[in-house]
Parts: sequence; structure tokens; C-alpha cells
Amino acid sequence: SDPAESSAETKNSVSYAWPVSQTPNWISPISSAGHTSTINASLNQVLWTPLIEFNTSGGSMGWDKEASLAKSVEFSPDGRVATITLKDMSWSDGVPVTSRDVEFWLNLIKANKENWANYVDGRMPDIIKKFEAVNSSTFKLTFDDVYNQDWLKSNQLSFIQPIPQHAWDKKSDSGAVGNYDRTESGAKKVFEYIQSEAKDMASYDTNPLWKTTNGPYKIDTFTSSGKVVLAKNKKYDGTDAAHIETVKLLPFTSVEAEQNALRSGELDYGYITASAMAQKETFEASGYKITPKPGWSITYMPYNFNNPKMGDVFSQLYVRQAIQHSIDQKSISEVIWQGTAEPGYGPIPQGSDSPYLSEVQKNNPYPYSIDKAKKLLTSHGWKMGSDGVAVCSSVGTGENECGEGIEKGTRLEIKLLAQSGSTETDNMMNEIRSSLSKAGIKLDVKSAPVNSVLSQTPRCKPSQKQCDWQLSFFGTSGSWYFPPYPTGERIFGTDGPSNFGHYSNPKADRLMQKAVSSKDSSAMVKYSALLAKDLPVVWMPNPVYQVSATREGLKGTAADVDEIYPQRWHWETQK
Amino acid sequence: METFRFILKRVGQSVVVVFLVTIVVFALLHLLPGGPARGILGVQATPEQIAAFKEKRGLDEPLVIQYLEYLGRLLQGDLGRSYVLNAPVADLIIDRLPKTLLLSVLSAAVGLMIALPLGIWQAYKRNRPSDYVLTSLSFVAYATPVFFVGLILIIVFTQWLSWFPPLAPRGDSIADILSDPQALVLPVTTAALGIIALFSRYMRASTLDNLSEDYVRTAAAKGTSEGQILARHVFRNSLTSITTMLGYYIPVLFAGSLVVEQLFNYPGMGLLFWNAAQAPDFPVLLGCVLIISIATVIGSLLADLVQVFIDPRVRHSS
Amino acid sequence: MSEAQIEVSRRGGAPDGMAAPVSNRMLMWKRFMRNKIAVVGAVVVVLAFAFAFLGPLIYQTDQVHVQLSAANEAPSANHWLGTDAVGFDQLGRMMVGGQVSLTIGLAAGVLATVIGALWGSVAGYTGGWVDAIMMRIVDSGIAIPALFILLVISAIVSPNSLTMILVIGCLAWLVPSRLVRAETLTLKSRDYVLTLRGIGGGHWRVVSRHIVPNTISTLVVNATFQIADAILLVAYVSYLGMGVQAPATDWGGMLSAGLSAAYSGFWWLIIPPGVAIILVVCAFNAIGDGLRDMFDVKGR
Amino acid sequence: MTSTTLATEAALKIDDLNVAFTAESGTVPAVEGVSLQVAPGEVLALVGESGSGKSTVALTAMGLLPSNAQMTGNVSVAGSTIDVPDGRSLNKIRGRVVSMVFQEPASALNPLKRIGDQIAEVITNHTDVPAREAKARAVTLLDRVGIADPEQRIRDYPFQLSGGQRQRVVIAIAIANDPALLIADEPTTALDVTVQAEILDLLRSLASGTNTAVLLVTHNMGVVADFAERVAVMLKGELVESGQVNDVLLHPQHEYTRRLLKAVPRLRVTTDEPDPENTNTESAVSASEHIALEFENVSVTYGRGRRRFEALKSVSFQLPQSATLGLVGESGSGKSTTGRAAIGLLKPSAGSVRLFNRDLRSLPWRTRRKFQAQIGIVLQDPVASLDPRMSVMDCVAEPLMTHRRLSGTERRQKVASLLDSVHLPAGVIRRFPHELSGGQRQRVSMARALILEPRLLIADEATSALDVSVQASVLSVLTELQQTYGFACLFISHDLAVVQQMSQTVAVMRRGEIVESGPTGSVLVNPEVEYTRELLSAAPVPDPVVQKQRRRTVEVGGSVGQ
Ligand SMILES: Nc1ncnc2c1ncn2[C@@H]1O[C@H](COP(=O)(O)OP(=O)(O)OP(=O)(O)O)[C@@H](O)[C@H]1O
Ligand SMILES: Nc1ncnc2c1ncn2[C@@H]1O[C@H](COP(=O)(O)OP(=O)(O)OP(=O)(O)O)[C@@H](O)[C@H]1O
Ligand SMILES: [Mg+2]
Ligand SMILES: [Mg+2]
Repeated sequence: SDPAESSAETKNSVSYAWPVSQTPNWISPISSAGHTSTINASLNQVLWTPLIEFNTSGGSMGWDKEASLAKSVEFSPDGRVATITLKDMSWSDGVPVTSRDVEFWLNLIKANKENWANYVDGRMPDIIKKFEAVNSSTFKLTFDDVYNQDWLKSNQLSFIQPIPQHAWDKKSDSGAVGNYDRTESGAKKVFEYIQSEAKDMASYDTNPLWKTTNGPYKIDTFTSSGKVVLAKNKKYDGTDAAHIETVKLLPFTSVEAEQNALRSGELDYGYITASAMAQKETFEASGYKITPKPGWSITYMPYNFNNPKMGDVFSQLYVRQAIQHSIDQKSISEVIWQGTAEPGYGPIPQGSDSPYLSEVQKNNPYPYSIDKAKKLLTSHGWKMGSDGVAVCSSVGTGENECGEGIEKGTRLEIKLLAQSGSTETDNMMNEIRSSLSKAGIKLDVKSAPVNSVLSQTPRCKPSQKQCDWQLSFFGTSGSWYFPPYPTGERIFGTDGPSNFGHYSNPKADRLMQKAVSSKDSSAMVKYSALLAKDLPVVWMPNPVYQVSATREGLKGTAADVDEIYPQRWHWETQK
Repeated sequence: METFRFILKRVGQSVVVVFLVTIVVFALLHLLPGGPARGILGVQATPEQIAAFKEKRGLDEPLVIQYLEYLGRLLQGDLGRSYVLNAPVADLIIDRLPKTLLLSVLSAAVGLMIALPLGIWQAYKRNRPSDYVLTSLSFVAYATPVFFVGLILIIVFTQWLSWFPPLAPRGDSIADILSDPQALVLPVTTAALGIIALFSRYMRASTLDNLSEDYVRTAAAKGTSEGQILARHVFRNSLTSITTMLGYYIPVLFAGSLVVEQLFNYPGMGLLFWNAAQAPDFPVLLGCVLIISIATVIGSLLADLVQVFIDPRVRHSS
Repeated sequence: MSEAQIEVSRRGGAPDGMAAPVSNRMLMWKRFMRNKIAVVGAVVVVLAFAFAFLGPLIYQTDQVHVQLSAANEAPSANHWLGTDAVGFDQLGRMMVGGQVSLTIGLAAGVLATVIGALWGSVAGYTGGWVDAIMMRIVDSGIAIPALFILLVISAIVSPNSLTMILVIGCLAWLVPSRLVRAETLTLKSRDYVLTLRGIGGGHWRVVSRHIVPNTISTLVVNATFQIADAILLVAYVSYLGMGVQAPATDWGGMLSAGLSAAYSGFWWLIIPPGVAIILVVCAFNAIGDGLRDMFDVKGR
Repeated sequence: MTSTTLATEAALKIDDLNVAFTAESGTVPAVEGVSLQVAPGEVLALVGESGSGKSTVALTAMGLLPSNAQMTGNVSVAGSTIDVPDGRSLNKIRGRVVSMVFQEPASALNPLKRIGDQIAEVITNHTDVPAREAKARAVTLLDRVGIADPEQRIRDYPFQLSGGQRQRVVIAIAIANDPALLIADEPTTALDVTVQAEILDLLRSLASGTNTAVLLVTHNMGVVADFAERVAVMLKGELVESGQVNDVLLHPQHEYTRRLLKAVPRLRVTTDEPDPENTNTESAVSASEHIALEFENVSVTYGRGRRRFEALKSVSFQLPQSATLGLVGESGSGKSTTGRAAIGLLKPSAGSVRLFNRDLRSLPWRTRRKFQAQIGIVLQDPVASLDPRMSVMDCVAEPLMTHRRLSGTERRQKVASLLDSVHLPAGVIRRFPHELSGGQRQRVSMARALILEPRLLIADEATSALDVSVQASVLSVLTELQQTYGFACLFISHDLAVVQQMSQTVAVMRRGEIVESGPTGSVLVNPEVEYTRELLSAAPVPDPVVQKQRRRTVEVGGSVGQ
């Protein structure tokens, strides 16, 4: 296509590529299990302004006030009550956004918490004992306990999503709007009605329900193949108005196809793979800016401490240390990920600076050293076998013996189930296998699609058949994405639902509890140092969420990481 | 009457085959380790959500019950709802199938339009230099993996020559897609190359077989020229064996379409299937496999019917 | 085509007492050698095997330990074909990959043919209900996308050479089974079979002495095509991310890994495996063609 | 080149023709120095044993030699030179000046085209007529070759016609443009005797009606006697004798012609004619009360449901030990079915088959095998009877392997002695079937059938694929062996003369039933049933004088033809 013509046209529009093979499939601002992809969240955030939005637009993770509906959040001195004031905004039909809309959401969620994808026992909405509307734009939330306020704001209150009570508080399409949400049974019916409307994707761009919005954009077209066209919401009266008239969000079936589209200039905003970083210059020469976008995430491989064969071996800290010493995170990040991954040495995301990061984690307690790894093993009663695999030769729990539960003749042979479909991951596993083998540890890698890896990495008891997994990797684009306040009780807590390998450390449990329930955030730093040393998992380089390619002149993409903020995008005026 | 009975019998066989397919596929699905719940709900899902997911989809029931329930729904025309895509499987298939069909039919048509004359030409010029060259070319085309062919075509025709766009048409309806013929060239060519390679070989062999038949000699004795013998007699007779091959080629065409769809950003059945398999999205997987197997069965049924049409003997001798 | 080329079928036997002047083997050999493309194919296959299996004796490389410091190097005196994304010597990798591709192709092709032969001959020879059921199973097998079965199996077993052989062998037997069944159906009503049955010859004798030997030529021809197809299938499987696990590799895996670097100019990662696959697959197909001429059977 | 046909000119003129084929095994000279002429309106029969080059001569006249043939000499048809490389002009001649009728009516027509179109094609090839006109002419032609209801029939496909009808269609194609020369290469060998007679009649009337010259290639001396005016005899690519039919057939000059004629089995048509050939004495019939094979109201059905077809309907007969029963009848009458039922390959739907007084099917497996070992089987097709992948040794030894445990040397001795008794040189033992001639193969089959010294031999069309001379030698071996071993023989054949020569009793079958049976001498000479009479009169006798006489009586009776 003619470049002159396209640049004239793109002034008022942007075409953006959804992540590969992903399409939006859930419009309702109330999330539903199985439909929680970040691109659904992006779309939601653009259509319905969230109460409190957190992102990295300010350079580090923080409250993005422009994108939020809340003007202020104030905690009572005892920390049990929060008073929240809303901005003066209105719905697309002109009705003002009020405290009632917050109450509406809260009522629906309370009555249907098990059907709300973000629900975790003992968290939102259980922590809210009382809702009280002070006036139409101010309300008070009373909590059941004292919590860390950072945590409350960023991880809990940020879930609150005011929705148009005046339009949605009904039980059917033709039903009258009432105050049904105020009874439990009514709230159930309303919830069911809204969510069932969301099951009809074909009506996403026509259903009047979804037309009552208050975000900077509205949906123009939505096709089942995943192509979404956003149009500027002319009635938007918030602080985060859109610049560009039309935003086209396009689905892609493969990275190759997407990169080809970039190469031929069909996209304004896309992404490239890490290995395509080798062609950075080519892309830059054809008018793109290449920016790696690190996610607020960590990447790791959980050990299965309950594995009947290797559980006892993994329980030995020196073994975990030896493994960690064998992982050359620097080279992997630089060569395999072409500099787009960030080495990670502990439980706190390291991509951007954060107050929670300990010095211990930052400075990598277990730098790459095959010699150290080998020495750790040999000094604990392991002998290198003729095939290069270490074998436990002195049994016992003494200083220089293998340790509890490890039998004589045990071979250091580990099965790893790794995510497939990425050259970078394949190469990384190849490298890790190779380094471990130099240290006397044999790694058998089997790869499978990420979902299959997850399915085969369950929390399990040693007696169960599905407990035969030993080491697992599902982090091609990061293993765990944190809410803004990066507590790890769900992955490293003894009973954490996503603590697949049953890591258990009472000290860590206590620190994590403290990080949530005390006003003081220093527990997070201690927790960072403890886990960086105790190695609950194999720490791995954290790949970026994506390497963005933006057309020269397209500005305002800084806040976009996993979620996008198209309202911030704009074309540079003089060009 | 005989034809009718023949068709009836073949349809009966086809139903048995499709039934067998559902059993096999259902059984195989449950060999997949771990089940679908955790994979679909993601790393962050809670055990409660996983349990709810399983219960809601009946995944905690015995396999036989699950199968019978599935069959029951299937007989009512209900293919179920995708675990992942928030849409009924039937809708998904109705949306994607026409696209894949369009691509497959176009590439099969283009491929055959080239392959058949090419095969005849090779038989005509057999064991001459032009036959050797074409044979070698068709070997090479056959031996080149589709993903490689596609890449080469993209590099040459979009990067070097800029003749065609690297992406297939984006339209949602058949009409939209057809209105962008330039974007169809590369995907169709990629898919057609394999067909050309394979079917020109078949056609060559089939033509040679027919050329050695007695009726060709009779035709020559009538004073019919070579060209006319090929056109009037051999071509049609050679088609009978080609149609059978075509019927069985449908699954291969489908497998090829997966690669083409990925390479050229064309969301069709192949991709639907592939993504469902990664999830694993059981209802979609089952639906896709069912549709593909029905397509294959219908394909070979059609091939048989075409045979009946081309070859009057089949009506009576089967 | 000249007039005379329209072949006139030959019939009528040689007169009494006349013997064939040239021995059978010589004749078949001559027929094969006359098919130039097939001869070239045979040479290519021999060279490919020599390259993959004898090459490492001459050109020794470490194909177990990666060397990230030497990744993606262009061809040089040290690395004749450069290095790949983790620093393996590409030429050495071609040899290792060739071993896997060729072994899997050969073994899977043969396995598919053997399974197909057994299945098809039992179905065809037994006939009746057994045949009907067995053939419906084959039809179902053909109707289920191979991709699906592949996916399930590779999720269950860890892909290595042996499992790949089994998987591909179990996928590809359907076509030969149909061929053999058709052949068996005609063979079992041949006069010599009827004669043997009439004088009380058992089924085993009929199958082992007459059916099997007479389908061999069809099978051998089909096996070569199966081998070619299996090598291609291995490539597809690797492309789809279900190939053998590192440090093992195959040409298909190398090719698809190389493709991601297509625009980075690392041609040495793409051309060698691509050409190797095409050459070998072509070669096996050509051999099949030659064998078909040699046995003069209709196959595929 | 395409000069107009002069009435005085020979329709076919072949001058010093040499044809050689380059085959894989070397160059095969097929025709050497053949010269012959056929005048307009004349019928020339070309006879000779298989492989003598008859077809090659015929194909040369059409310019249809395969690409591996080299030809020298001159061939001209009605003044036009036939020159192989010149394809274009040949297309103008073929089908118009010279036409050909091929041997195999089953495959000579395109199976997928309506016969009307196939006939019309030859018309439109040579004349500029509209399609409708061509079709109308096709109808006329079909009518002319004696196919009833031609308007309907032109819409038929070849498979909807019987063999005889198909051959008529081929003839219709051949005569469509009133060619100067009609070449018929074995036009009737694949057909039933009754049909054969009809086809020959048709050809005769067409030729005499239009002054068309006919070159008839055949090995059937009866046909020659019946049909030709002149005859040419070929031997190993050379023309050894030619002349008027009466002269050649009654007073053959060349040694080979004499041998050939002697080998031709003759059907005795009158009681007073002596019977020199039949060496089996009729006394054998009464001598034996031991019954080797007995059919008692045997019915056999093929297929199930609507496709159910009763191939045998309550057939009963007895075959005593050491005797020969001839089974004759037209194609599809159930002869082979009878044979298969006899050896237990088919299960009767009613009645019982008793071998050596036992119903084999009711016996336990082991005993049944013991009885099956006493059966010898020789089937029709010498090619299909032997496994192409087994050596002669293995073929012959196969029954031994199934039934007796013998050491290798014993086995080899046994095989060698059997091969000797069927007059095969010991050298063939290591050869493979394709390295043998048809006659040799059939003798191998016979050796195999006899190696277990059976008490019953089933011979289903055991010699019909063979040349007359080869057939004669195979038949004499068979007779000789029967005298040596004394087995009973069920001799199935459609050749009445052969049956007459071989068997003491004969059964005539028609549509699954035995319509007449009794001693050969009476049934085949003084038939009581009309059908038998038809069969007999349709079989031509290789004696021009006798044959002409028979024809006259038949024409008076008017029972031949439709
Ligand atoms: N296409 C061919 N290639 C090689 N040899 C051939 C070919 N056609 C015929 N011959 C050989 O030429 C010789 C004459 O064959 P031809 O068919 O003319 O014999 P024929 O007298 O018609 O025999 P029959 O009675 O069996 O039809 C035979 O030895 C035959 O094997
Ligand atoms: N397997 C079969 N299934 C169905 N019908 C059959 C089968 N075999 C033979 N028939 C039919 O049975 C009838 C008798 O066949 P049979 O082979 O016994 O005839 P025949 O007298 O030997 O004929 P020919 O002289 O042609 O060999 C024919 O009409 C034939 O079509
Ligand atoms: Mg002949
Ligand atoms: Mg018969």
C-alpha cells in the first residue's frame, strides 16, 4: 500500500495486533473463570472506568489516577474504614456515576462470589464488612480486619468496578430496572442475567446493555474472529479522554503472520519475538520503534517436593543451591532472549525498581558457577558416575551426607515438563540441560503446550499418580503476574492454591502474612531476601511480556504492558 | 434402484464410521494427562474454581456416562459450548468452516486444474525430457513441507517483489474474502502446490494405465487422433481413480490448511482445531474432529457417487 | 506422442518349449536401472545415510553441550556450516538430525507397511463380517485427523525416536492396509489358491506361501513411499512442536527452528535442513517409482 | 497417398514384410518376409500357432504396431501406403479404408461411454456430418449388425451388453464407413460357440454384401473351413503355405500344416464316422461300481438377499471310478460352479456332494483333509494356475508339503518323476512359471494335480487357453496318465470336440441344470434335446466340405442365429 496515503489515514486511527492466537471473548466487567485473559481486561478498562487502576505508567507500579474513577481514598486512623470519593463522571446515557453503582457491583459480587473469577477465600469481597454511601459521590467501606493499605488499595479495592445500576439492575432484557441487587436472591438473578448476556458474543456490538459505558472508547464493531474496532466515546467526561478516533484491534494466528504484517507496514502497533530482536535494525529502518515491555511478573520452575522419587532430594537446600548455581541467567537472557529477559533471583519482580526488592535478591545469592554446584554435591556425599550423573554414595543426615530420605544409589536425574511452542524456551531448556549435565545433574526435558503443562502440574499428595511430575516450566511469557502489591502467599504459602510443589517454610508464611496484615511494608523486603536464599523454586530469567513494535510517531504507549491504554495513544503532531 | 441401494449402503457404512470416530476420539481425549481444567483456568485458578469447572462440565463423571451424555446431546444436534471461547461449538464451526472450505475448495480447484492436464501431458510425453523435468519438479513440490513452501513464497512475493500482501483476506464473510483476490493468491498457491505435485503423479499413472487399455487401440483403429483419444476417452476414464484419491485427500488437505492458516493469518477450522487442542478444549476438539471426519466420509461418499456418475458399471456391480 | 506410442496390449504366451533367455533378477535390475531418476534417488539415499552415520566419524563435534558464547555464527573454517541459536555446530547437527530423520522415516515406514500388510491381508482373506468391521476401522482411522492422534499420543508419551516411530507407524498403516486388502481379495480367488484349497491346503499355508509373497512387491513399493511420507511427517510434527527432545533433533526440527531466523539472514540454519529433507524425500519417492517399474505393479 | 480405391487394386497388399520387436530380453523377430494379398470381397484366413506373428501382420496393416516395433517392407491398403511414423494420414485411413475387429469384446469398448457415441465417433472422424446425423447412422448400423431395438440400445453402456452383442458393436464400428478392408483378429475366440456362429454369419453376410475384403486371423480351423475362401498358414513369423481353403485344409502341402490339422480336435457329427481319437473304451463305464463323485440334487446359490442367484439347480450325476465325465454347456451355465462344489470350495444350498461315498463337508477336519488329498485339480488358465513366485519344483511339490512329510531328496525325486511322466524335461524344475510356455505350464499343473496319485481329477477348461497343437499334446498326456493311474476325471470344457475325445459320458448343462446326459457317443451324435442340437450345429467342423454341408442343412432348418 502507498505509504503517503496510509500515513495520512493513520493520523486518526491505529491498528494494533492482539497477542498471537488470542481474541477477546468476554465483555462483561464482571470477570468469569476461564475468560480472564488480559485482553479482556484491557477491553473492560477501556469501556468501563475502574474505581482504582494500577499500572506502570509512572515508571514503576503505581496508582494511575487519570484512569481511575476514584478521586481519593482515605483510611481511618485504625485502618478499618476507607472513605472513597468518586470523580464527577457520567454514563454514556448522561446519568451520573454514583456510589450506588459501586454498591450495585458489591452486592452482585457478594451474592455470587463463587462465580466471580477473582474470588479467593478470605479476600474481596469477604473482607468488606459494610458498605455505606455518604452521598452520591462518596462512600465508606468497613473492613473485617486491619490490612496493609498498599495491599488493600492495589490488590483488593482495585477489583471494584462500578457498573451502571440504573441500566443493569434488572432480571431480563425487557424487565424493569429496580433495586433487585439489594436482596440476595435478586442479586443472583441480576448477576445471572448480566453474565448470560455476556455469553452471546455475536451481540457484543449491538446489545444495548453493553452500550451503557463510561470509558474513553466504545465498541464500534466486534467480530467473532476477534477483530474489534473501538470508536472514541464522544460523551466521555473523565480525565483520560481518547485522542485517536478509531482503534482497530486485530487478531493474529501466528507470530510469523504478525511480523509479516509489520514488515509490510500493515500495523501501527505490534510485537516481535525475542529472536527477531536480531532484526531490530531492519524493523527500525522500516519505521518502527522496538521496545521490550517487562511484565510485573516473575518466572520460575516449581519443584515438586511431594514427588515420591525426587521430593526428598529437592528438600535438600544444597541440591537446590547446586541447581540454581548451574543456571546461567545472564547468558540466557542475553543470548537466547536477545536481551529481552531480565534475570530473576527471587520472588519480587525485578524488571522495574520497587521498594519491596531486597539487596539479597538484587545481588543474586547463587551466581552461575558449575564448580560451586559440583562442589555442593560432592561435599554432600554425591559421586559423579561414569555417565556423568551424580549418585548418592554416603547416606545419612550428617554434614557431608546426602540427607534425609535419600537412598544410596539415588541418581540426580530430574524430569522437567516444559512449555512448548517457543524457540526461546526450547533453547533455554537446552542450555539448562547442558549446564546441569556439567554439574552432574541429568535433566530430561519433555515439552507440551502450556495448558497441558499446567494440567500436569497439580498440587498433589505423594501417593497420587499425578504426583509424578518433578520440575515444571510454564513461563515463556512469565510464570506469575502479580497484582500491584507483589505478595506471594498464593504461590509460596504452605496452603497457597498455586503452590503446586508444596513448598513449605513457616518463616516465609509468617512474613507473607505480615506483609498483608501490617501497615508496615518492610516484611516484603525480608520475604524477598528469605526466598531468594531458600529457593522455593528454580529462579529463572523473566521474559518480557512482549517486545512492542510501534510505528514512529505513535506516542503514549508507555503504560501498555499486558493491558493496553489506547486512550493514551496519539500521533505526534509535527512529522 | 441399484444406485439408490448402493448409496444407502454407503451412507450406512459412513454412519458407522462416524460413530466409531466419536468413540475413539472420546476415549483418546480422556487419555490426555491432567484433564483440561487447570490448563484452561490458568495458573491463578483456585481449587474451588477447578472443582466447579469439572462439575459443571460433568468431567468428574465416569467416562461412559460422559460419552453417553455427549452422544445424547449430539443426536439432538447440540455440539456443546467451548470451554475457552465463550461460544457454542456449532457457532464456532459455522463461522470457521466456510472459510476453510473456501480455501480448500479454491486450492483444490486450482490445484486440480493444473495437475490433471499436467499429468496427462506427462503421460503423453512419457520418458522424454519434459516428462523427466516435470516429474522431478513434482517430486520436489511434494517433498517440500508446506510451512517451508509458504515461507519461501512469502519472502519472494511479499518481501522481494511486493506483488502480493503477506496476509490472507481479513473479511468475515465469504463475499468479503473473495473481494480481496490478491490476498488469496499466496495462501491458495501454498495449499495448491501439494495437490499439484500429488495429483499430477496420480494422473500420469492413471493415464498411462488407461493408455494401455484395449479400448484405446479400438479408438486408434477408428482413426481418432492421439489428442482426441486423450481428450475423449482417456481423460474421463482416468478420473475415476482420481476421484477416490480426492475423497481420501480431505484430511490431508485439512492438515495442510492448519499450516496455511497459521502462516497467512486466516482463522479457519485448522486453527480452531489447533487452539482447541492446545487448551484442550474438549467440546471444540470433538466438534472439529467430528466435522472433519464427516467431511472425509462425505468426501469419499461423494467420490463414490462421482464414480457412479462417471462409471456406469459401479451402479450395477457393487 | 507419436501414433505408435499408444501401447498395444500383449497377450499370448510363448510357444511350447521356449524359455526366457534372461533371468528374472537381471531383468528386474535392468528395469530399475533404466529409470534414471530412481537411480539418482538410490544414490542420494546412500549418500544421505553415509553422511548421517559415517559423517560424525570424520567431522567430530559436540552435539550434547550447548555453547551460548558461540551462537548464530556464520560458516567459518571452525564451523563449516556455522552454528545454531545455542551454539551447536550446524554441520554436525545436520548429521545428528539426519540420523533421527532417516531412522524414524525408515523404521516408521516399514512399521506402517507391516501393520498395514497384516491388517489388510487378514481382512481381505477372512472376508465377510470380519472384513467389514476391520475396514470400517480403517475408514474411521482415515477420517480422524492424524494431527489429533498425534497430539494425544505426544501428550502421553515423551517424544523420542522410538515413540515417534511407533506413533507415525501407527498413523500411516491405513493406506497400505487398503492396498493389501484389495490385493488379497484378488489373490485369494486366483486359480492356484483355489487349487490349493481344494486339495485341503490350510489357511496358513495359503497366506504364508501365496498371499504374502505375492503382495511383497506392492508392499516394497509402498514402503518406499511410506518412508518418504514418514520423513515429511516427522518434519511436520517437529514444526508443530511435538518433535524429538533436545539434544536430539531431526531435520524438520532444525528447519522449523531455523525458519524463525529466516529474516535474520541466518541462511545456514534453513537451507541445509530444507534441502536435506527435500532431497531425501524426493529420493525415496523416486526409488519407489523405480521399484514400481521393476516389479511392474500398480501401487499408491 | 490417399488415392481413391480402384476396383482392380488389391484391398491389402503386403510385400516382404519384416517386423521385429525390441524387448527387454533383446530383439524378437516377429514377422519375417511375409508377402500376401487380399482381393476386394475376398476372405483370407491367417492361421498358425500362437506367437507365429498373425496379430503382428494384422496390426501392421492398421499401422498400429507398438513403438518398440521396427518394420521393413511395403504394406498398402487399397492403394494407400501404411507408413508408421506418418500419424496424421493414417488417422484418415483407419476406420474408413481399413477397420479392425479385435479379439476381446469385453475390453475393446470404452467402458464409460455409451455405445451410440462410440459408433458415432468413427463416423464423425471421417465425415462432416452433424452429431444427430451420426447418431441416426449409428442406429442404422446397430440394426445392421442385428441388435434388436437399436434406438434404445445406443444409449446403453458396454457392460449392459452381452459378449456377443459387444462384438457386434465393434463390428458395427468397423463397417461404419464401408472400408475396403476389414481385419478381424480372432473375433470369436472369447465367445460361446453359439454366439461365435452368429458373429461369423454376420461378418460373412456383411463382407459379401459390400465387396469388402476380410483378413481373418484365427487359430480355429473350423472357423476357417466355415468362412474363408483362401487361407495362409504362418509358422514362426514366416508364411509357410497359402491357397484355397479346400486345397489347404483337405490336402495340406507343408509338413507343419499337416501337423496343425491333425492336432485339431474333430467333432464327430454322424454315427457312421469312425472315431479314431477316443482312446477310452466305453466298457469302463459299466466296469465300475465304485463311485468317485456323486451329485445328488445339488443346488448352489451365490449372493444373498436380492442378489441371490441360483447357479446350480438340483444337479445330479455320478462319476464312477476310472471314468471320465465330460461337462459341456454355454458360458455361465454352471460348469465351473459344479467343479467347485465337487471339491468343496462351495457349499451346496441343497442336496449333497459325495466324494468316494462320503459327504466331505460333514467330516471332521482331519479326515476331510485325508480325502481332499485324493483330489487333483487342473484349472483353465495356465497363467493363473501357478504362483508366479514359486519355482516349478515348489509348485509341483506343494501338495506333498501339505499332506506328506518327505525329505528334500525324496520330494525332488518324486517331482522329477512326475515331470517326466508329463513329458517335461528335467531342466524345467528350477524355472519359474513365466519362463515356461502355456503348454508347459499346464503340464506343470497336471504334474501337481497328480503328485499325490489322486483318485479323482477335476479339469476345468484345462486346455481351452492352449493352442490346438499344444492342446493336443496336453490331452494325450492326460489320457496316458489316466490309463496309468486310473483316476476318475470330471472334464469340464465348452469345446464339444475335446469333450467327445476325452470322455465316455457327457452331461450338457444349461442355466444351472443338466439338460441331457448319457454316453458321449449317443448324446453328442444323436442329441435328444433341442439345446444340445443347437450347440452341436453351432460348432464348426474343420472340414470345408462337411461344414458347408452342415451349413446348408442348418440354413434349411433355420435354427442358427437369432
Ligand atoms: N509389443 C511386443 N513387444 C515384444 N514382442 C512382441 C510384442 N508383440 C508381439 N511380440 C512377439 O512377437 C511374436 C508374434 O506375436 P503375435 O502377437 O503377432 O502372434 P500371434 O500369432 O498373433 O499369436 P496369438 O495366436 O497368441 O495371438 C511373439 O513372439 C510375441 O511374443
Ligand atoms: N462368485 C460368484 N458370485 C455370483 N455369481 C457367480 C459367482 N461365480 C459365478 N457366478 C454366476 O454363476 C453362473 C455359473 O457360473 P460358472 O462359472 O459356473 O459358469 P461356467 O459354466 O463355468 O461358465 P464359463 O464357460 O464362462 O466358465 C454364472 O451366471 C455366473 O455369473
Ligand atoms: Mg494374436
Ligand atoms: Mg467356467
